Amino acid sequence: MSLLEVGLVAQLALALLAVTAAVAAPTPLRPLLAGGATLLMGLSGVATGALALGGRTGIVSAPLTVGLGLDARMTLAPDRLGGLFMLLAGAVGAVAALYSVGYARGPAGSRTGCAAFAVFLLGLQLVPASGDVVAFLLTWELMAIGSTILVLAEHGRRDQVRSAGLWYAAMTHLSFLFLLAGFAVLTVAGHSSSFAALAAGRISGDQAGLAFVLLTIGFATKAGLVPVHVWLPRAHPEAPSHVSAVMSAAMVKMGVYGVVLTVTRLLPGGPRWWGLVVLALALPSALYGILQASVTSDLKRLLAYSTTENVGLILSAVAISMLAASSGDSAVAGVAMVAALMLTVSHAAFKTVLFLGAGALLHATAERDLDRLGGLVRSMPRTAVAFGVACLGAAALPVTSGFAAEWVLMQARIHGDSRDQLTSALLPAAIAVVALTAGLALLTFVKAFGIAFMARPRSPGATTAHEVNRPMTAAVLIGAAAVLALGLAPGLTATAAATALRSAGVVGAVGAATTTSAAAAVGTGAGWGVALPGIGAHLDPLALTLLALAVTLPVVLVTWLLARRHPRRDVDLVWGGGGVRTSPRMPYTATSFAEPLVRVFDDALQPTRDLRVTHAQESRYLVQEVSFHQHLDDRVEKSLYRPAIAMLDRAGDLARLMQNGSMHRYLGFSFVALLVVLVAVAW
Amino acid sequence: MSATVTTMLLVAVQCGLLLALAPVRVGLMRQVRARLEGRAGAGVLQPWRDLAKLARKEPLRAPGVRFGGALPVLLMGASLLLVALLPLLQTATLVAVPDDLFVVVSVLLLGTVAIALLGLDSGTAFGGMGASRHMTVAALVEPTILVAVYALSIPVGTSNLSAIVSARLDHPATVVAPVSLLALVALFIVVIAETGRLPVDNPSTHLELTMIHEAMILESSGRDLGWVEYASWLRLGALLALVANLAAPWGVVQHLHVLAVLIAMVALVLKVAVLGAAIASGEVFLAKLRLFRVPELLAGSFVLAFLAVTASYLTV
Amino acid sequence: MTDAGFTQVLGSCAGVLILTAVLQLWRRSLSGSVTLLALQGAALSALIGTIGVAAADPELIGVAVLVLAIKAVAIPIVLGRTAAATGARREDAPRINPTAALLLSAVLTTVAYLASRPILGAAPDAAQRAVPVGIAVVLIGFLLLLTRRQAISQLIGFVVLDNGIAMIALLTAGGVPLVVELGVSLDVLLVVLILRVLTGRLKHVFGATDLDDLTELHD
Amino acid sequence: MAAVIWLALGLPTLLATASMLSRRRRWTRYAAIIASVVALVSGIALVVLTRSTRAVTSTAAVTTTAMTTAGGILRADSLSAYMLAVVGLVALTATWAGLPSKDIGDSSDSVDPGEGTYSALLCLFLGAMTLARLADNLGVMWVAIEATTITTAFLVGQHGDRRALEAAWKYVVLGSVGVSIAFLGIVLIYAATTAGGAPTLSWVLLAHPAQPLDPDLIRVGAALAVLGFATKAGLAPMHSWLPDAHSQAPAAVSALMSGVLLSVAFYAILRIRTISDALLGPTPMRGMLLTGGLLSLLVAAALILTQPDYKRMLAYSSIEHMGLLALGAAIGGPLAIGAVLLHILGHGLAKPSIFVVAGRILTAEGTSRIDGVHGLLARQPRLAVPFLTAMAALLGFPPSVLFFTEVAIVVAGFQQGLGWAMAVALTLLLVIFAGLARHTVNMTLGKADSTGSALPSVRPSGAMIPLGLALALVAVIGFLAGPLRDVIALAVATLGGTS
Repeated sequence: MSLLEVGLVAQLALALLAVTAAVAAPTPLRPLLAGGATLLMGLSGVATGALALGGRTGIVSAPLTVGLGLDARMTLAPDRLGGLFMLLAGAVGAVAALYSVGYARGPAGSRTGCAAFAVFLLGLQLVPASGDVVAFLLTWELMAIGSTILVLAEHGRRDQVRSAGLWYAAMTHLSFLFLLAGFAVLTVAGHSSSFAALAAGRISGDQAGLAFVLLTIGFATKAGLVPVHVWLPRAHPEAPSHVSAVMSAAMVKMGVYGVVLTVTRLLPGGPRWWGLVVLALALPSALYGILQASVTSDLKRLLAYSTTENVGLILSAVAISMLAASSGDSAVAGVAMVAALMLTVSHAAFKTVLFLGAGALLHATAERDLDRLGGLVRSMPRTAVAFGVACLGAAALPVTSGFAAEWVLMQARIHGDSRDQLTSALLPAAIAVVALTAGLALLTFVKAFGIAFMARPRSPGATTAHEVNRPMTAAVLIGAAAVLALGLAPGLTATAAATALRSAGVVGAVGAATTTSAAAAVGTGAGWGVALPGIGAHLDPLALTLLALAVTLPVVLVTWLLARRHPRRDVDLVWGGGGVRTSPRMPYTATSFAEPLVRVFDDALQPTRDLRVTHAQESRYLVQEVSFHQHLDDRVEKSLYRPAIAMLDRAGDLARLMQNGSMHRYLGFSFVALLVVLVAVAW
Repeated sequence: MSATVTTMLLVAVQCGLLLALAPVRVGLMRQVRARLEGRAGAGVLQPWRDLAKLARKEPLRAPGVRFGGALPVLLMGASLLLVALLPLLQTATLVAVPDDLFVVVSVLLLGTVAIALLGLDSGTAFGGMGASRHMTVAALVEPTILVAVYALSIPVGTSNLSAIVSARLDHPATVVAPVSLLALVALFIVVIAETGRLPVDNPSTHLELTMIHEAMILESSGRDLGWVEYASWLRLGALLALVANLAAPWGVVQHLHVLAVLIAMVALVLKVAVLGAAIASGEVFLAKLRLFRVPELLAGSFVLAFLAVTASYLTV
Repeated sequence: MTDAGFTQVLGSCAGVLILTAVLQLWRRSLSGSVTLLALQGAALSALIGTIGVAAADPELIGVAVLVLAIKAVAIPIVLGRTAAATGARREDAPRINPTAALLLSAVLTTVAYLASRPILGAAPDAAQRAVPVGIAVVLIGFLLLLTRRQAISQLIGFVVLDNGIAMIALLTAGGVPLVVELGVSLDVLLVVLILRVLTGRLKHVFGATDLDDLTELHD
Repeated sequence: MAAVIWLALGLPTLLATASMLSRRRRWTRYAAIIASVVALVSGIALVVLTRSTRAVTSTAAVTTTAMTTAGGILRADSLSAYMLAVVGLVALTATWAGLPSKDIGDSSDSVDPGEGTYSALLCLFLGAMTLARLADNLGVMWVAIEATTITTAFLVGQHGDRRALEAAWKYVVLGSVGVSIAFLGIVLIYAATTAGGAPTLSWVLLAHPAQPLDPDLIRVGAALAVLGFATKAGLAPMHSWLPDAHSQAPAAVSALMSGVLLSVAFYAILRIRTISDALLGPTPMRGMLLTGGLLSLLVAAALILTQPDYKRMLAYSSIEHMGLLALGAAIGGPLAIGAVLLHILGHGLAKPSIFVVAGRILTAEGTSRIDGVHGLLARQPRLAVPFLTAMAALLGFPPSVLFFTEVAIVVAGFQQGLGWAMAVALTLLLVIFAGLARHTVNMTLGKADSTGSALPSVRPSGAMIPLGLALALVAVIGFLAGPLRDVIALAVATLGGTS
């Protein structure tokens, strides 16, 4: 038994332990015991993932009663790429488990909640370890059921939870069915259900195209791309925060993993339209996601939409890579794929912190509406610091992981091939979209941090907030440290990504050539930076930081000198905008913050506005009260899903009329069937 | 003297030059405006005097404000970093920190974020309003910046600004190519928008409903206000210098020589002065746009940049 | 029995079977229907008997007696009593009026001929040539089930259908093995008995045996 | 082996007679459970015996009045033994879990099992199903299946009210008419053998390639037989009796009907399919079964979506699963058939559990309307948890065995070039999933206080152990490769799926 196999089995065993602890432990100890076991499972996932990423191999297989192959087994056999994602899932899971020790009270800390969390994480960590179709689908569905239970965990508290859970369950099942069909096509075309055999089989032609489309839709649904993203803005807000963190930071990434797995390993070297398909999904998602995020005031909904945006960015990098590969530009292909993986890791890091931070806010204030938060930097300094760092990451500002990742992505784009007509027409548009996305992301996260933590408390909950307990602050601070560390030393991520792609055989025209090119295209530059020798660019955030410190130092010195002579004076009112400064109604809210943007994108967002004017009784010319409501629906949901659901329901009602209870009608069904069979057979 | 040390020295010189001249440039612009409007004006050194005054005053802090002191320093640091990164005097850059376009834009945005947070931190309605508008403009500006510089970088094949400037020096014809002109115009509009000049924002107004920049710093006082103002001037100066260098790259040091550096400094001062004066005289004839028509302006500049990219494909 | 005579008897029995089935569609009186059913049972029994005699198969003759006992005697008696017990006398308003039903039976007979093409094969013998009649009886029985509102009428339709099947079995294969035949007859009898009991309960619970009352269970 | 077969058939009959005659009610409560155990034990014994001899044609018991020419009327091979074991297992779950505890009085959905006829009918029902599994003769199989209608008629109408009576009437008439059509088919199959001079209804002989058969007659006969049995199997468009009967029968009876009665009829379809395929190739049966399967899924999807009644919802879910089985049978091949056989077991275990729970919910809540039940998880966790678990298993979430079988059926479908049918089926499955999930969530989740029920909350009772065991089995049999895999492989081989 190799070390890797031990690691895989250890994850299973620890998951079992966690479930046992969740079910059997007494209530006060449950979060500690179950969370502890889950934490260990996450760590074992990290270790196993690291081993796999390092190139260790191992196979764990289980016999099945009915399987797809001749020997009916399901196998876990992670490769390097899988190792990276397992590491990611394990790390996010471990941080979330740590957080859950402090957070999981109430429904999320119930027996079911704790057990489902362990199952969810187990599925999550094993999806990238799967070595064949059945194992993949099985772990995928474990992930689905675990997360569905968790999304529904707080069903007793809010009514929206049920509809969120339903949307989630249905969309998850949609994803599963597409994957099932896609893998079925693949299995049939490749005469095997094992990934290794499929990769060796070099499937091509129509079947490959069909499989690619089916799988891409399936994975896109999980990844939350427009227009199959609708579950995301519903499920993320309603799930307990540590669950939303894992869902957003790790589970959604399994969709990314699936796409990368498909285009690099199972179906490498696809035609150019594949890249265009992915691009066509990715760019609108990025833009739509961030646009919705920038105008919403529900913090967790904002974060959910931001996930759609980030996955859009990640997949646009994958698409660039595919396009470059199909036109033979292996250096750009490699860099773009590395950028995709770096973005993935970076998003995982900062989104974990953001969701956990949002959970902390929820915990402390019982509010997740930004309009009712505010001033929390004073009462929750540690959470504020961590959240702020993560916001910087989300806005891709230096020196965070997000910045380095987007830099690599931009480099890939700038050097994207302009030899063919279509790509050269698309690339500037792609760059513009990404740039607008980045700009809106900046606005969004300035809003998220500024409105939530600065100014004055806008609700009683925010006024009486207090810092959350230790496991929770520890979890967010660890996450924030990771965001910074990966930002200062992006070479780590870049090297890991390049290594992961080595086994995958990277996108591309012909396996071996591009494999080396991805490795050659990426290297650690001086220090911990990232260098792209393939396209001649390098970045060293550490040096940048030093330079920044060097130029800021004199400023600080001068400030210090001035401060010694003229200390700051506390006053009740500085300028105050008319003296009503102390009212919590005065600071700008998230809604008002986003108002200019809503106006700019009025056509795209189509908000529903409701203006009510109450006149004074004495005269219609005197206004007593004016109330203004603005509501922003998800337009895709409104114009695509709602009519479809309504149509289905109508069809269901019609069908029920058919089954009207009349004996004669039922006999008629049989009679017609008999006649049809008789005639058909005689024919 | 090794190349690195020389480069660092030059960077220091560049920073010092802009630090010294940024307030003068503001003074110059105000003076030009005043004269054109038939006023005497306060003289070109007035901004320096203002700064000195603000440094001596004690800053005030209202309850609830947490970052009133830190954010201005951060803003100042970001602006200085921006200056240090841009290829204003020379095309050789620090090896470890290339003046990559994306890095430059990020640093610029870091400053933008710092000032927006300052506005939000104050907790007043005006602060939030200013921050909101400021961020909206910034978000809409970003595509134009990136696409414009992308257009400029296509012929060169790199996103390093110094490489772009250097290439334009080597091939002066590219400066007047349609790509370049379109991109420069787009970039210029963007700089105007980002730094809060007319017609996007009026730097000299305190009319509540229209202001952007001033709304955010209403609550700042003393040295805090001083830093914020200084940083803003610095940013505008740096960006104007960048545009000037892209439009007219002559004078920038390619081969290190003391005389060349001196020439470069003089050239830079001249370019910025001319550009600043031009803007100031232009502003006399402009009124501020309605806030919600600003996106139209930005969309226009974006289209220009986009056309520049397309043009670059045509010419290649 | 001569070959021609055999064919003659076979033909007339088949004729009686189809005729009684069609008449069922026409008749409204329940007691009349029951009588027709008994007649049909007798014809079926005669048919079996004829073939049994022709083939000199004692087993078939035994089956003929069994069928006579069950279908011509037992079931009609049971049905007659049920009809009397439930007080239903007439099938007043069938779902399709008799004229349409009669015309429909003509269509069904055509379908039966069409459908029996593969069954007949290339060279059908005298017995096989009557198979379409059997299928027609099955279809008409089904039509009865479909159009009649009275519980008893449905029972009658069911038995007619069953008679048709028995006829086909006889004509195509010379009947099924005895053990199966016994089981089948027993089953049919039991189904009729159960339906009779249920009819009684319907009368008790609903106050009538009109099947249109049975529409409470629906979606 | 013959002794086992006779025991399996004889004991239920004996138990039925005894409980009919017995005055002691304490004893008769358990008669059906004993009969189930008998079926299970004899099934397993036969599985072991057929497996150890590895003979597809095993010794057959000949009845005293046997008039068949070859073989016997009763016969046990791997398939029938496996199916018998399934019957036993499912029946045990249903009868054990359906056993109401003594403290519960007369309520809307409990039956006093002490009533002799109830037990007797259940035993006879089990006996009939056993006979259907063990009969080698298609005619006898038909008789046995018709006998299931007869024995269950009164069980469906047990409550004796209007609705129950209506359900029973519909069940008997529609079922009998349908099965009559099947008999017509069997008759024609029998006629097909007369050409060869050796008329037989033995399934083994019919499926034997050397048997001289008239292909035209087999085509018509098989089509009619499948159509007829499809009625009992609940395949659309012959399904109409099913929702009524399942929603009105006592929980244990619906459980049995859904869990095994449907699969008994389906077993007949499988056997007839083998006969047809051996002679005519897969095309004719595939067309019929595909149509039936897809129609069933369509009907299930359409009617589950806005279904107001949860017992009917479960009935339509049974139709869905039968549709899946039909699809699997249409696809054919070892993978699909193996999956079908395993699916029968998995569905057979999960569905009775959920029917029993639904019965308890009806008792506790006093309504079978979905909008009449709220917040069950908060108010009645002992009902909601097994309900949710069984529903998750039925929806095919792993580790439920249904997950594996559905994957296998879909992949096999694509293998056989039926991708379009699979695409349709998957779409319908999504709708069904959404519908079932919607109703389940609305029933079980939500706040506790929003109850609309006027009735005082009744503390649910009844055995939890059988439910737990059944659901645990559903969860593990997907992985229990060792013995079960061989058994299923042998059974598939019996159905001619070796190629």
